[in-house]
Amino acid sequence: MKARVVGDLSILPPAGFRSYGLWFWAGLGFMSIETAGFALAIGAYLYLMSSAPQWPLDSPSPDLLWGTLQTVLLLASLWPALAFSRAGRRCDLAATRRWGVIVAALNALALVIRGFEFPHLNTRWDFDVYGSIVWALMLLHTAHLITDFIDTAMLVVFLFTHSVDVERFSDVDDDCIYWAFVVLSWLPIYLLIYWAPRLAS
Amino acid sequence: MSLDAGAPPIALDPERHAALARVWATPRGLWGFLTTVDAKEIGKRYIVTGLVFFVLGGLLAAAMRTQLARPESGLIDPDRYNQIFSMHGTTMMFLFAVPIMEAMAVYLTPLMVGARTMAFPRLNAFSYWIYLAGGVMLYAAFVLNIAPEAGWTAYAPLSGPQFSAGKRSDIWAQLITFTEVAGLAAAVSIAATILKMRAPGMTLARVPLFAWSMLITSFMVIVAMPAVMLASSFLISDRLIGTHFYNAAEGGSPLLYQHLFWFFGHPEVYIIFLPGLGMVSEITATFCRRSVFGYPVMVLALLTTGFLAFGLWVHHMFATGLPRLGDSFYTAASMTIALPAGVQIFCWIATMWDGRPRFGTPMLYVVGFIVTFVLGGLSGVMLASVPLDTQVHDTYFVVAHFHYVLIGGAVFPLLGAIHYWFPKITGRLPSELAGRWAFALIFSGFNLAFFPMHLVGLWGMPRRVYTYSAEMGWGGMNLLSTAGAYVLAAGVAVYLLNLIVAARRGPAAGPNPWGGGGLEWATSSPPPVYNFGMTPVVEGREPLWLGEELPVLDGLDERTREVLLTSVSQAKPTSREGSPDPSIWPFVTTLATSVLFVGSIFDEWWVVWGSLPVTACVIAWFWPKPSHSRQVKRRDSGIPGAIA
Amino acid sequence: MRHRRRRLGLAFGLVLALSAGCNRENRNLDATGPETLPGLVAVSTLKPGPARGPQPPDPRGAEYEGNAQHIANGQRYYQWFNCSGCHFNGGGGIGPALMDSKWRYGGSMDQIVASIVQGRPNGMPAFGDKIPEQQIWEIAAYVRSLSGEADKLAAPSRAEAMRSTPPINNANPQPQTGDSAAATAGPNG
Amino acid sequence: MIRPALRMASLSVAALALCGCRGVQTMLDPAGDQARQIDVIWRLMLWVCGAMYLLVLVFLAWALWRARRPPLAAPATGPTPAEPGLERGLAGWAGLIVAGLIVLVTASFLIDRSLAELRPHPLRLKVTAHQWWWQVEYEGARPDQLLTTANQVVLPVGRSAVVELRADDVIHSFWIPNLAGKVDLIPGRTNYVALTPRRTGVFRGQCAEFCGLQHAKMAFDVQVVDPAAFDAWRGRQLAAAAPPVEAQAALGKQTFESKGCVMCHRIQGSEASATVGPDLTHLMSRRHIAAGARPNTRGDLAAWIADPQGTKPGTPMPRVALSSEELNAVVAYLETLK
Repeated sequence: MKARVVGDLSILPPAGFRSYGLWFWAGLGFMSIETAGFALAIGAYLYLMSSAPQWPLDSPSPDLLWGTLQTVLLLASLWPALAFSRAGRRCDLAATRRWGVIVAALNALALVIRGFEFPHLNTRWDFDVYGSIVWALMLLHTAHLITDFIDTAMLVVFLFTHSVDVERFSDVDDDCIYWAFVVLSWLPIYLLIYWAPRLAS
Repeated sequence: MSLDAGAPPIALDPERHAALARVWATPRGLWGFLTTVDAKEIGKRYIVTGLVFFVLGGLLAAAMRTQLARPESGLIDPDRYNQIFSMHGTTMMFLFAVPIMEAMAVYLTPLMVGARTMAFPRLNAFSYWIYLAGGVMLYAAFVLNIAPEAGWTAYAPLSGPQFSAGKRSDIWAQLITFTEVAGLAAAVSIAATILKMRAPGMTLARVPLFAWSMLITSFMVIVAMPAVMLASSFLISDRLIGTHFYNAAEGGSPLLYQHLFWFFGHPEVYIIFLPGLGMVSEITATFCRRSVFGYPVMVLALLTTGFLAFGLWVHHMFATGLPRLGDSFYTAASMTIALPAGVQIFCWIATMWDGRPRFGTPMLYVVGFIVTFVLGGLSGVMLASVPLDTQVHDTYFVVAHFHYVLIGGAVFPLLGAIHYWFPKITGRLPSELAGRWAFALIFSGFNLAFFPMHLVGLWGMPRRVYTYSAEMGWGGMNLLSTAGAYVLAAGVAVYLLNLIVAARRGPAAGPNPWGGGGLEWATSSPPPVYNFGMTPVVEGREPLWLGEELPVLDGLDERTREVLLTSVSQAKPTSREGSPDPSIWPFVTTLATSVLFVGSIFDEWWVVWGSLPVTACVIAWFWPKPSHSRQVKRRDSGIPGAIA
Repeated sequence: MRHRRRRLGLAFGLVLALSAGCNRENRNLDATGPETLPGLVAVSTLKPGPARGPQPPDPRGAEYEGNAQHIANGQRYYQWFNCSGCHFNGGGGIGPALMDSKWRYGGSMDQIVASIVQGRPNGMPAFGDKIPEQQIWEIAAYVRSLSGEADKLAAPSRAEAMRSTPPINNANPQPQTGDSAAATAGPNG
Repeated sequence: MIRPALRMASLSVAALALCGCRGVQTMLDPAGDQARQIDVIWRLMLWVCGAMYLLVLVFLAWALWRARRPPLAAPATGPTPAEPGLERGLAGWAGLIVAGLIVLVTASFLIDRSLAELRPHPLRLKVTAHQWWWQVEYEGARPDQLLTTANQVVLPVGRSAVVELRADDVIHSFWIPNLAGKVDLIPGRTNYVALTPRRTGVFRGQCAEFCGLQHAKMAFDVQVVDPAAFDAWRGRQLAAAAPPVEAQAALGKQTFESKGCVMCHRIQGSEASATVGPDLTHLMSRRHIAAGARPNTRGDLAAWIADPQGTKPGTPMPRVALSSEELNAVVAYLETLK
């Protein structure tokens, strides 16, 4: 059996944006893993809530202030993230750098607010199962806030210190998709942790 | 189709081969060993490590059988026996079955889909290292008498803070974290390779069945493994910082553990056995000289099995007193899964019926698989019925069932597949005589060991007992099982010896010793470090059986590591991407992560302080290297997906 | 010079951890030895005349205190034999608190065993002939872990029961006043 | 290569032949309504699955037998002439599987529903599982008629009994194969199992969910007696233990009440009233001691008290320090607890 050359691949462009590059698929893979993790943790919360005589078991509901502030901030940060992504896909370096700093700052602010949320949960992880599952969900989401902050900060530092070409612009786009995922995954958790105790009682 | 031992169809001429081999080469020596990103190198190591753990798990099983050979035998005390059977289950399920199937995929998928390497080579390397770290931790704990003791399922509250003293169940929970991270990493890499890096022309209808089964297995891993990570993380936080997930007195529920565990547990056994189906399809097609009958039905059956697997985990919990109507739903779902399996069995036998089967050793394992797996599948249908399950649940009937479907359904195809692809991996043919002897011993030993367990289970012998009294009448069958276990062990020994001897002194195997049709047989044996110099174009399901000439595409860069990306469904070439060079960061990240995981067993603050070195390693790993498009300096116009 | 001493300390610490690890985990299922009630155990450091050297501690003290299975058994016997009747869940009530570092009759293992065997004034009954000696040593091991002074790795975090104390495997021994201490642990711990 | 297939067939036929064997702890010898109904679904499953298995083996054997035809020149990739026939075969096989599954699912559901039927005013028992023994309580007409025993269940034949299952520590599983399927005992949850014995005799139940070091030796005796004998037994069990007359037994009672035994066990009619360990008021009416680990004879009783770890390593029962005559005295006293 012999090989017969029938074409030339060198005319193909280097990796592109979104599904044309491999990094997007890595992001997609990890987001589906984290979606499964979030869904199961939320399932566990609902399972425990349904089998409990009252919910929360014997601690006050979490204070609404910081949680709602966090939700508003995260939703508001979607627009700068979109602008950051579009600048990246336009390969416009100046705009990408500007929006990058804004998104990183918002991410940092979200982490600060999260720091205030924990004391206002009004329960401890070792109080009862309500405290345990609330802290589990909050820590799960906080881990994602932290990883995305590191990812965005690293990218922004790179944008300012190195010459940027298409691969790095597609990294910007992937990071924005991951940030949107972190924001959207917060919504069900916010409703569960802050509103389920109020609606259930 | 002559069994040409001569030049492979896709061989590059010598100087292009030398240039490309230098670009894709792995550094020599220890540094090369620690930094390699070559999927074949990592795949070989993964398979060998998996087989080592298979032998260790087998020795543990032999110890259990020796203890159970006679009633009231004082050979092993209950504490040691609980550790041994927990280690046997944990090793076989988490350190052998899932990893070795992914290991076969890591080695074979790029070759079968016509790619130069895996999608995320460093992630592959990390997957192997973190898996190895987990295995080393578990067996170090076994030596230090801190091995898990609550079974491979480790139900709470027995594995909880009050009833499992010391650090034993923590070691089990942390091992889950190790192996699941390894499994998830490999699954993402395998799925991306199959979806984005197929040879041009390999549409979804021409993807080899082994690649299909690995794609579906990867999706199942991605959805199922987070469940056991949650279950074990909740367990370890109960044990270390006093949370109450499974503490009934504080609102928690032991059933929450079982739901989370078995939501992973049942897909896990399909994650183990779906790759086995893929291997059977490949071997059957080659040895019957006929492409598998009913390809679309086979793919549909794989998809149905993968999807249904998530809907029937409660059949492990029929005895926990859940409402009976709910249980009946799971009876129906559990029985429905017999349909895709039955259809696949028909297709394989039809392929044999219509083709001309030649009984090389791999084909013997396929026949052994069909005979064994169907019996195990049918005893599974019996277990699906709620009333019958309340009698046979947690007895030796269940032990017999899952050994029939796991050893029959996954280990037989695996042994056949290793024998089948051994010439491609090492370039040498294993001896047929030793192969047949090994099969005979394994098949008869297996049936002698596990068929009597059906009877002992029906006679009321519960699972996980370290001994039983003489007047129960179980002594005879247990002795028979122990004899069978030794014969099975002998068979495995002959099998492994055959491979070890053949690896050094086996006759040279040409590129295609069995006359297979897949792309992996188009390269030399063992394949060059870059797999395919020129990318093959696929026009049918078995490209090498289509005619005398294999169309190829040239033009991928030879000065840098470059791979071709193709569209998901039609595999049309879309773009070229750089493949990472060998990197030490996967290994170093594994060290940092292992320190974090093991340290957090002894002090929970390790999670906080241990994450700093891990973050540093990850940043260093993902810190962008000089980008591929600048290295290649091709015109950047027409970047797919850009807005400008 | 200082480096070598620190490296020696580290090596010694590692060896200690490993050996403690081995003792922490074994289940000693073999038959227990003959009973030897504790000899004369000094319960207080006040004594007339020239100060005599402290007696050597009973070797079983270290063995029971560091062993996870003994502490777990002690936790069960603490509930079974109704120690919680007076000492509540460690915070104290009728009987003194066990979770703090104040010990009226000595807080080392053999002093606690002596208190259980001989009984103490103000209501502590003598369990010498009622509870077999191995179980007394196990209850003493659990009481030591309650006080937070013992090896934290061997102690369980909680019991499969209502929450009664903060997790005892990271309890800190500063004095706490009665069971209210546990209640007022409050959200910020 | 027919050899493995033939051996498999012979082994499975042997299994069918062995179905009818007797035993005290086997589901193949049903002695209660529940076990009999489950036996029906077991036999139906055996025959349907056995038939399907034989079909697969026959088709496989036929395909292997056809392997003797001359080899092909080139491997067949396109559709071969036999494809339409095979497609019809596939459709038929899939239809057969679906039909078989429908039969099995329906039969399983019907039998499951009949098992869940509630019989009128059943006998009520409460079983609490501990780490490695069973506490059994019979509710009486009046609250003071609560009967407590251990590792022993006595049932009147013909009358259905509902057992309330609770666990005190970890998950266990209450299973009497001859009478009914197993139900787990889970801490924090109450489960129920219905038993309707139809044949008098002695059976054995065993814990079927791994529960720690002595999971293997956590069994209990089941005696099915006719209703009159059951009421007599109940009357005897409700009576307190008569104080012993014989000197050695009296010394035994005095030793029992002064040593460690009193911290865990209860003997109604004596000073010992702790409910942490099994109730020993009518110890001699039981066939086994230590949850089925030893038969209830004088020698076994002495060996068990002298060294509990020797019989059940890891059991919470301590080795109480007794001199030899104290041991003999205690055993003599326990022998009076009929």
